[in-house]
This record gives sequence, C-alpha cells and structure tokens, in this order.
Amino acid sequence: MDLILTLAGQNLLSPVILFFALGVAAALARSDLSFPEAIAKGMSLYLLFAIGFKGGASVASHGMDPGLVLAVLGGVVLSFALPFVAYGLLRAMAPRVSVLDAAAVAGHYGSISIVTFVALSAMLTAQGIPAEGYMIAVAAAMEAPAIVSALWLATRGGKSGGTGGAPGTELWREILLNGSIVLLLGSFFIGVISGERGMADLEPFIVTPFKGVLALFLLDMGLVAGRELRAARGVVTLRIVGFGLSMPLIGAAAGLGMGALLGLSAGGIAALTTLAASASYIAVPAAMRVALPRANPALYLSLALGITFPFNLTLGLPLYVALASAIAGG
Amino acid sequence: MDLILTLAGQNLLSPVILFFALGVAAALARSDLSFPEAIAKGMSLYLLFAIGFKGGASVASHGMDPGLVLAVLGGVVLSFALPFVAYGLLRAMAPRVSVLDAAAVAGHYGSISIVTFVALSAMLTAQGIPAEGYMIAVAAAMEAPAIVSALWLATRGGKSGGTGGAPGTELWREILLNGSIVLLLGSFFIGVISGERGMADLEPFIVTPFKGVLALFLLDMGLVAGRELRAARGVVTLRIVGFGLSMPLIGAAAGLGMGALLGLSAGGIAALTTLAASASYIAVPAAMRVALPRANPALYLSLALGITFPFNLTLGLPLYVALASAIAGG
Amino acid sequence: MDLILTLAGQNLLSPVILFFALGVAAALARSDLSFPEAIAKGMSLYLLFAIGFKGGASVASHGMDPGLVLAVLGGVVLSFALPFVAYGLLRAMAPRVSVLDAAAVAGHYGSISIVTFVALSAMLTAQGIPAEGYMIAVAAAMEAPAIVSALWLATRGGKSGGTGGAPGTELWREILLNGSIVLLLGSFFIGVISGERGMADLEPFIVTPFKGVLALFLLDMGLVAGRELRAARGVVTLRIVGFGLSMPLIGAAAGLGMGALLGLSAGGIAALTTLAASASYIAVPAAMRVALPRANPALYLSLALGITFPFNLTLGLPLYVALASAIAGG
Amino acid sequence: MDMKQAKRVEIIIEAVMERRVGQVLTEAGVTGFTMLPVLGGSGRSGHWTREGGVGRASGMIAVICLCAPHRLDRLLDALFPVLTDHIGVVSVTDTQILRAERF
Amino acid sequence: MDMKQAKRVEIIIEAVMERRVGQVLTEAGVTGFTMLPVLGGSGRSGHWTREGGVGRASGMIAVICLCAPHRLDRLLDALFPVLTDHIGVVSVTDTQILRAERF
Amino acid sequence: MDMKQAKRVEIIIEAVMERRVGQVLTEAGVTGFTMLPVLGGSGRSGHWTREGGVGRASGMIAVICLCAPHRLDRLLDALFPVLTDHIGVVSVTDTQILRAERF
Ligand SMILES: Nc1ncnc2c1ncn2[C@@H]1O[C@H](COP(=O)(O)O)[C@@H](O)[C@H]1O
Ligand SMILES: Nc1ncnc2c1ncn2[C@@H]1O[C@H](COP(=O)(O)O)[C@@H](O)[C@H]1O
Ligand SMILES: Nc1ncnc2c1ncn2[C@@H]1O[C@H](COP(=O)(O)O)[C@@H](O)[C@H]1O
Ligand code: NA
Ligand code: NA
Ligand code: NA
Repeated sequence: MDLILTLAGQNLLSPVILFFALGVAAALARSDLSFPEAIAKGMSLYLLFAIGFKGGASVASHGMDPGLVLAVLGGVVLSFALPFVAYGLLRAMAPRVSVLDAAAVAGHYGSISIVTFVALSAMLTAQGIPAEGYMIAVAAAMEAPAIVSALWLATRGGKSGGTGGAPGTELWREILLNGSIVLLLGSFFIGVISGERGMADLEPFIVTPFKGVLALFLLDMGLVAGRELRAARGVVTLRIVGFGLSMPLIGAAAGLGMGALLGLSAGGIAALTTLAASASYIAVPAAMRVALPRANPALYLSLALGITFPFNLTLGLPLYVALASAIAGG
Repeated sequence: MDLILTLAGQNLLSPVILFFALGVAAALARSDLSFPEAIAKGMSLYLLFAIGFKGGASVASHGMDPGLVLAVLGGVVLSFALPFVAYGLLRAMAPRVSVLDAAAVAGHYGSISIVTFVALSAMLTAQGIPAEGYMIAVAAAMEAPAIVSALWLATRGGKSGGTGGAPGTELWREILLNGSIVLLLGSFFIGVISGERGMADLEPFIVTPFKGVLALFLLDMGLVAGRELRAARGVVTLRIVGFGLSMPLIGAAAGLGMGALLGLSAGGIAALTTLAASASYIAVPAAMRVALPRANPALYLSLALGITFPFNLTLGLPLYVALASAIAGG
Repeated sequence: MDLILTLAGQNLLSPVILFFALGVAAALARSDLSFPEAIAKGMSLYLLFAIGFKGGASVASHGMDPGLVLAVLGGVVLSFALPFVAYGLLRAMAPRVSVLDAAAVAGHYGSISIVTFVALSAMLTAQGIPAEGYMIAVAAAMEAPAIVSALWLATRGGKSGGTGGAPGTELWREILLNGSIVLLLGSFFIGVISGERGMADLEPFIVTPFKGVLALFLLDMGLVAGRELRAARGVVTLRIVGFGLSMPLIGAAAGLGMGALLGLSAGGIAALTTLAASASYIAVPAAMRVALPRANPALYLSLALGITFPFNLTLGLPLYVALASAIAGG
Repeated sequence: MDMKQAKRVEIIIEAVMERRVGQVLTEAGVTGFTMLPVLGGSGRSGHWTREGGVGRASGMIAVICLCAPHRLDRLLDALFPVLTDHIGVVSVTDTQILRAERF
Repeated sequence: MDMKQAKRVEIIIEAVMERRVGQVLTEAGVTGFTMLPVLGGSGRSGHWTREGGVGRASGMIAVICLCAPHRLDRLLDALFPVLTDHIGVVSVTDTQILRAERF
Repeated sequence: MDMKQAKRVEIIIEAVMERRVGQVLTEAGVTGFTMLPVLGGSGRSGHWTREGGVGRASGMIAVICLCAPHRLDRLLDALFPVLTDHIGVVSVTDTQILRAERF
C-alpha cells in the first residue's frame, strides 16, 4: 500500500505526467497550442524505434529465453479473450450502446496502447525494476488478435459491420503489417541481432534523451486527449465513463494473473498487466474505420484516448507496478 | 568597453550566429534551402519547452524568490509603456507611416521575441553569468500587455482598426492562451514543481543538445529573416530602418533601468534588457492580423524580423550583457 | 581480403544497415510504415548540417591543407568525366535505352549521393580510420559538374532536351545554389571558422546522437528504395540492373586511382572512392526534371535509389574501405 | 446516381481567421466544411511561402464548403464581415453532389 | 487552346480509405487522380483537426479526379460501395481540360 | 452580393516547376495564385507518394488561379510551353468570385 502511494506520488509529480496534464488543460481551455501532425508522427516513430531496439538489445544480452514463446502466447490469449469481457461489461453497464459499437469498443480494450507501455518502461527504469526484454514482442503480438474477436462479436448475429461480411485478406495484410507493428518488431529483431555493439552505437540517440522526448510527446498526447474529452460531451454518459475506468482494472487483473502464471519477473508482470489494462488508440481505430464503418468512432476514441489512457498513465501505472512487485515478491 | 568587444567578437564567430548569417545569405541569394514548416514549428516548441523548464528548475533549486512578483510587474509595465515610446518615435522619424501602421508596429516593440531571449540565455551560460530563473515568467508576462497599448493607440482617435471597435473577449482569450505563452509558463511551472529530480530526467534532452538545436533553428530564422528583407524593398525606407535600429536601443535602456531598479543580478538585468529591446514576430503579428487587419503586415514583419531581430542577435546581445555587467557590478 | 570480409560482415550486421534492410522489406511487403515528408527532410537537413560542420571543424584543428584545392579539382574532374563513361557503358549494355535517357542516367552517376558518404563516414569513425576533413568540400564540389556533362550528352546531336536548347542561367543558379550544396558548404565553412570552440558547443547535438539519426534516416531511405524497386518492374531490365551494379565499381576504380594520385590518406581515398561510386538521387533528378523533362524519371530513380544506393551501402562501402586501406598502406 | 445541384464555396484566407471562418460557416447553417493547408502564394501584397515559418501570422488556409443553393446567400452574407479587410479570395462554383440528403 | 469538356470529381473521405479509393478509381478506368492533404473540418459528426494526431483513424484526404464525361457513370458506380457507411462528401463539377488527349 | 463571372484554373504539376509556373502566371498578368501541397497520386507514369521522400524530383503541387475571363487566353498561352513535356494536368472551371474588383 505504501509502495502504491509512493509510486503514485512520484508518478504524478514526474515531468512526463505533468506535461501530459498541461496538454489536457491547454486543450480544455481551448489554447491554440498544437503540434504539427508530422512532428507528432515523428516522435511516435522515434519511441517505437527506441523501445523496440532496447527490448531486442536486452534480449541479446540476457540470452534468448524460452519464456519468450510462452509470454507471446499468453499475450495473444489475453488479446483474444479480453474483448469478450469488455463487450459483456459494456453491454451490462450501458445497455443503450449498440451491439456494433460495443464490439468496436471491445476490440480496443483487447489490444494495447504502446505509449502506455513506453511510460511504464520509463517508470520501471526509474525504479530500477528490470523487465524481460521480450515484453516488446509480446506487445506487438497483442495488437491484432483483439480485432478478430471484435469482428466476430460484431458479425456473429448476422449483423454486417458495414462493408459487408468478413473483411478480405487485404484488410488482414494491412492490420498485420501496420507501421507500428513492423517498426516495433523490426527494431526488436535488429536489437537482438546487433546486440551490445549496436546498442553502443545507438545509445546516445535512443536511451539518453528518451525521457525528454517522451515528455514532449505526452504533452501532445495530452492535447489530443483533452480535445477528445471536449468532443466526448454528448457521446459519453456517466455509465460509459464508469466502463472506461473499470475495464482497465479488469484487464489489469487478467494481465497480473497471466504474468504470475507465466512466472515473469516483477517488471515483466507489470508490463503484461499494463498491456492488458491499456486500450489501443492507433491501430484498432484505423482497422475499425475500415471493417466496421458504422460503429461510432467518437465513442471508442473518447473512451480509449480521453478516459482510459489518462487513467492508466496517472493512477493505473503505479498501481500495476506495486501489485506486480507484491505478487512477484510473494 | 573591452568586454563589449570581446563579447561581440565571440558572439559573431559563434556557430549559432554564423548559421543565422548563412540563412540570411542563402535567402538573399535565392537558394532553395528551406525547412519544412513542421520542422520549424517543432524546433520552436522544443526551445520553448526547454527554456521554460530550465527556468522553473532553476527557481526550484534557488527557492521561490519574492523578487519574482516585482520582476513580473516591472516587465508588464515595460510592455505597456514601450509601445507609446515606439509609436512616438516612429511617427517622428517616418511621418508618412499611418497612425494605424505605427500603432501596429508599436505593439511589436512592447512585446518580446522569445528566440532573442533564448539566444541570450545561451550566451549567458557560455559566459558563466547566472540569471534569475524566473525571468522566463517575466518573458511570458511581457507578451500581451503591449497589444492592449497598440489597440488603444490605433483606436483612440475613433479610428476603427478594421473589424470594428474593441476586439471581443474571444480575441483576448486567444492572445492570453496562445500556444507559446501556455508552453512557456506551463514548462516553467512544471520545472518549479518537479525540480532537480525532474531536471535529471530531462537534462540529456533539454540541456545537452540545446545549442545545436538553437543553431539549426537560427539557420531557419536566418532564411525567414532574409526572405523578409528581400520582400522589404519598397516598404521599408531608410527612415524606417533607422527606427528598427534605434528602437531596440531605447527599449534596452528602459530595460536596463528597470532591471537596476528591481535590483536584479547582472544576468537578470541582461535578460530584462533583451526582452525590452526585442520585438515580437510570432504572437503580436497574429494578434494584429485579427484585431487591426488594415495595418500593413509587410511593415511590421520586415521591421521585427528583418531588421531588429538580426541587430539584436549580432550586436545587441553582447552590448546588453556588457552594460548589464557594468551596472550590476557598479 | 580478410579485411573485406570482416568489414562486410560487420557492416551487414550494423544497426544502420539492418534498419535500411527493414525499410526495404517493409516497402516490398506493402506495409503502411512511412515517415512524414517533413520528418524525412528534417533528418536530411540534420545530416548535412552535422557532416558539413564536422568536416570543417576537422580542417580547423588540422590546419588548412594545400591538398584541399587539389582534391576539389580532382573531384570536379571525376564528376565531369564519369558521365561519359556511364553513358557509354549504359548504351553498350542496354542499347534500347534512348540517348536522352542514357544522358540523364549518366548525370546521376557522375554526381554523388551524400547519404552514402555519410554512411561511409560513420563506418570510418567506427573503424578508427581518419579522413581529410575537407572531403566534405570535395563532395559539395562534385554535385554539379556531372549535370553539365549530361546536358552536353543529351543535346550534342541537336536533340533538344525538352524545354528547348541550353538551360538558362536561372537553372544554373538553382543548381549551384541548391539547398544541399549551400547547407553542406555553409556548415563546412562555419566549422572551419568556429573550430574547436564551436565543436564543443555543437558536439552533443551533431556527434553523439549522429549514428542513431542515421539509422532512423536509413530506415526511411529503405522504405523509399523499396518503393522504387517495386515501381521498377517494367522499366528496369536485367541489363539495366547489370549497369546499376557495375557502374559503381567503375566509378570506384576511378575514385581510387584519383585518390592515390592525390596522395590522400586511406580514409580520404575511401571517401573519394565512395563519392565516385555513388549516384545522386536528390539534386540531379530535380535538375533533370527541369532541364531534360522528356527523360524518364522512373529509369534514373530506380537505378540510383533502388539499385546502386543499396549496393553501395551494403557491399560497396566495405569493399571501398578495404581497397583504400590496401592502396594507402602499399 | 442520386445527384443534386449544389454550390462549392472555396475560401482562401489568412490562417489566423481559421476559427472565425469556421464559426461563421456553422452559424450560417451549413452542414460542414473542410480545411486544406496552403503552401504559399502570390497576390497584390506580394509573394509568401509557408516554409520555415513558425507563426500563423503569414500563413493561409483553403476552406471548401459544399452547400445547398438556397443556403448560399445566408452563407455569403455571414462571411462578408469576416472577409472585409482580410487577405483572401472567395469563389463559388456550381457543382453536383452525391448523397444530397446530407446537405 | 485545345480544350475539352470534362468532369472534376472531388472526394473528401477518411484517410483510412486512401488505398481503396485509389484502387476503385483505377479499376473504373480513370487515367489518374491526385490526393491532397486535409487539415481539419467539421460535419455532422463534429469538428476534427489533424494537428497532433499520430494515427490515421481520424484524418481525411481530398482526392481530385479529372475524367472524360463518358467515364463518370462507371466511376460513380464503382465509388458508391466504398462511400457507403464512410464519412465523406463527393462533388462533381463541369470543367474544361487542356491536353485532352490524356484523359 | 457583388459576384462576377471568372475562371478557376487548377494546375497540378511537378514541384520542380513551382518557381517557373509562378513566374509565368505573374507575367501573364494574373492578380494572384495559391499553391497547395499534394500528398500523392497516380497517372500514366504510375503511382507516387510524397511520404518519406526528401527531394523535390518526384513531388507535385497544385496551383489555383482565379482570373477574369478575358485574361484566360493569355494565361493559357503563357502556360503552355511550361507544361509541354512536363508531368501535370490543367483544368479550367467557370466560377463566380466575390470582391471582383480585385481580379
Ligand atoms: N487570383 C487569385 N487566385 C488565387 N489565389 C489568390 C488570387 N489572388 C490572391 N490569392 C491568394 O490570396 C493571397 C493574398 O492575396 P493579396 O491580398 O492579393 O495579396 C495570395 O498570397 C494568394 O494566396
Ligand atoms: N458540406 C460540406 N462541405 C465540405 N466538406 C464537408 C461537408 N460536410 C462534411 N464535410 C467533410 O466531411 C467530414 C465528415 O463529415 P460528416 O460525416 O458530416 O461529419 C467533415 O469533417 C468535413 O471535412
Ligand atoms: N485524370 C487526372 N486527374 C487528376 N490528377 C491527375 C490525373 N492524371 C494525372 N494526374 C496527376 O498528375 C500526375 C502525373 O500524371 P501522369 O503524367 O499521367 O503520370 C499524377 O500522379 C497525378 O497526381
Ligand atoms: Na488491453
Ligand atoms: Na520589447
Ligand atoms: Na558518382
């Protein structure tokens, strides 16, 4: 309990989170502070590049661990399964949300938010808690399975998702080869291959200034989340907010259990917990716009970006780290 | 006097200034060297982020100083007052400039150029002259008051500035919450809150590479200033150039006096002097386009960007530092 | 021979090359991984800025060498001469390529690829092989002469290149003052002027993170090269591929000979060899679109970007370094 | 195809006016509009480019608004005060729209 | 000047549909099209902006396609299924093109 | 509203020709023009995109020029030599302009 409070206090006063809060506040106050789209995309490419490579280099220096395959499998199972939980919970808490909208939302919660994962990594580094390097591969593996579940949920009653029936192989190619998965996994494998020598080359670019870039990026994410919050009025009821705050906790519980089952380290459990607790707001929304165009984007974007992301970033992460430490230590 | 010459020599041969000169030369020679708008904006966001945070962190480590409030007040007074001086001087030196144009120009000289301030900070750091961290708050506070004076000057004779009468509360909200003020003050307060621990997190991003980014940014500013200079032919007469070179000196004198009055350190006096001497080319031009659309933007942009900014950067800054050192030491 | 294999092995497993390969693979697999144009341009400005300044600073610390003028002259001769060789070779190997297209391609091979040069510099630094700092001036000097030769080749038979006859002085101004030449030479001279003191200012920005930026940039270049390769089907025959792989070797031989003749160091010879072996894909294509619009851009872009650039980056560079070391040592 | 006559209003105006133009269009009852970035241009007040600039003072944007013909007058009336004294051009073109029920 | 009657089809649609719209247009036999970036906009589903965003889920693009009049019906028929359920507007304007042999 | 008949000339052309097109338009006596960025496109010479590229060799831009009808012929005559051999399309649409005294 003490650890939770300490971590939460430190987290809330860390520049990274304060810049996020600044962004939210500026957007709510309708300041014209904004980042060009190209800069925002550039920073996100940098973060994927850096976090992927660091994970790979860490695997290279600790040796290829047989746990990798199991952890990836565990992550895939979570990603497939969590949408069903999310769907049931949302329909129960907010019965007015249509089947289609609930299925689309569910897909987001099964998948993951890589920025939340990056923020966790920064926190673990600051606390000196190591995590398995291959968790980055787990993150990449968890992006897509949830989309399958969401499409199944949306269409099982014969209700077409819009463009008619099952999405073609073209859509699957796009989802599996989407830029962030390719960059994350590609950097990971390059990290594995080039190992310590490669790390020495890239360290001054991807390790030293990392937290600064993250702070600047979270300022931008705060602006986007704040804008989403302002747009959410009218779409998001109190019940829906309730879902957006409770679903991450349920996902976290599942991640915690799975992490313990797999025998991961404290850092690894925290990572899996965070992945399970987080909701996608890049890959899944784009897939949903193509596959389920009739589902309301305002609903899933408000939930994932406006509610769950800020919650995880501020209160969720310290909680997950504390719980993971308790479980791994026990 | 010796100090002035040494500083001026060092300054003119520093990469930061040489890159600015390269930009001006390339633009005058009509090279197609150019920075994408997104990159230019990204660099300026970085500079605001870094300088704001550093100011705040320095306040945190020196303790909250009662001088802050007084210095902010002093800055606000200067920002309100200088436009009247600028207006009178411009009308006296170049009587053909209309009341409206003179009022618009005057607003720019009361407000501040944050890039000039950043360049001064780099110079002070290089010379090992410390300045009060809260000067960043003074800078933010000096952005807007000059706009009030300019609008008063433009409309007092019943001459409407264009969109008719006093600008609405909407305009004021925009001016006070403009992106650069929000980012500067926000980073400042985050620096104050997160203090040394936060500084340790961000230092490799905001301190170590700072001068390099500044050099690259000033290359871009040189390109913009050179373009402005080329466009200035036809708008800017010799008398107007005279105004653009003498007004910063008058502003500097006012800043110097105010700084001495407030009992600031040598670095702090140099900062206030620089703020008073510099002319806005981001916030005020945008406000003028909205509030005084009939005023000629070519005039105020040429003056602020094409004449006063290069003057301050090359000759002004060493002079202001030398004078401030003399006064504070005396 | 051993050195070649060692260097090639190290090179192919370096993160920089692996990221290039990742980019090529992602583009061939039609992933939507992509960099915003502004970010790509921003990174290339950074690389030019950094490599130019480093060259200049190195000249400053070693003293102005009379060899500079000779080396620049040698480079200019190569740039003028190589297009004739390339033209003859291409017409011989692929007779169906028109005079105009062959002339346009030839211009690219006489000129240089600055990114290949940057990759070489990184390799030399890693191997601890110093090179003359003024090679950067040689690189800049080699950009344009090849264009003259290409235009002469295209028009000597009275065949107009499109817009009719010789291009005007306006075109020459554009070519000689194109952004990359201005930035490269400008940074070089600023490096010479500001010397070690300037280097101390900029080092954390232009030296420490350099390799990381290069890796990220080469990922982008891989994406572009892969896209070019996909588009090349239908334009590029086997004979043309043969030209794209043999011409760099011929250029390299010429560069090697010239470097030995000039008495350059091993690093300097490797640099001149690389410049001669590389083909332009920024400055020359743009000039050709203006001066020889009827020449087929798909042909020269596929060759320079899709074939010769990857070849030089992966196999060419280690070969050139090994040969240069052998010659300089012999 | 179900196509209906409509007007395509294209407004090229200073970027600082972005918010105001949006408000005016919304108040004039149009169903939507789209804003495109502008790289540069030339006019009586000379040549300008967006490259390298950091402020909004000298940029422009292009606003496209498709509207039913009967809404045009109200739209132009509302737009006029915003345009007065501001740099910019407005053109109105006859066009046909798909899915006309949306306008 | 050799000018010929043609249609200017302007499609403002979600960025995620970029590839599909391109395929559809190509399959409908048009000789080409051009895609422009979009900064932001407003419609029945509210206001949106591209600034600061990193994903493609909420961005739009504008596609301009000039085509010979006789190709229009096939183009619109092919486009319709892509548009259904997707956010976007389409307008068709009469225009004249230079170098008509290319279309 | 004071509206007047005019022509909307839209030129989609290689980015390397930006300066020349501007010069030609200015020499042809138009009062102004506006340049928009282009993301990508497709034509007889295949598909291209601006993403990731650093050079100007393969990019395009769109130029919009509103002009009084009587200026059109001179404009097109001046434009023609620039277009010859260059990749690009030109369309001319009838339109109405506000504040016609400016054109
Ligand atoms: N005839 C025109 N056609 C298209 N755009 C124009 C025209 N005239 C002016 N513009 C645009 O409006 C801006 C300001 O025009 P002006 O107020 O004439 O300087 C120019 O920079 C162009 O972007
Ligand atoms: N009448 C219109 N004119 C121009 N663009 C529109 C119009 N209506 C909608 N749009 C564009 O289409 C997007 C989605 O519209 P909607 O589906 O109505 O929310 C808007 O954000 C605009 O970019
Ligand atoms: N019919 C068309 N409509 C709109 N844009 C076109 C059209 N044809 C060509 N373009 C544009 O012009 C570029 C070059 O066309 P092309 O010369 O046919 O390869 C294409 O990439 C498109 O951007
Ligand atoms: Na999840
Ligand atoms: Na001032
Ligand atoms: Na070469």
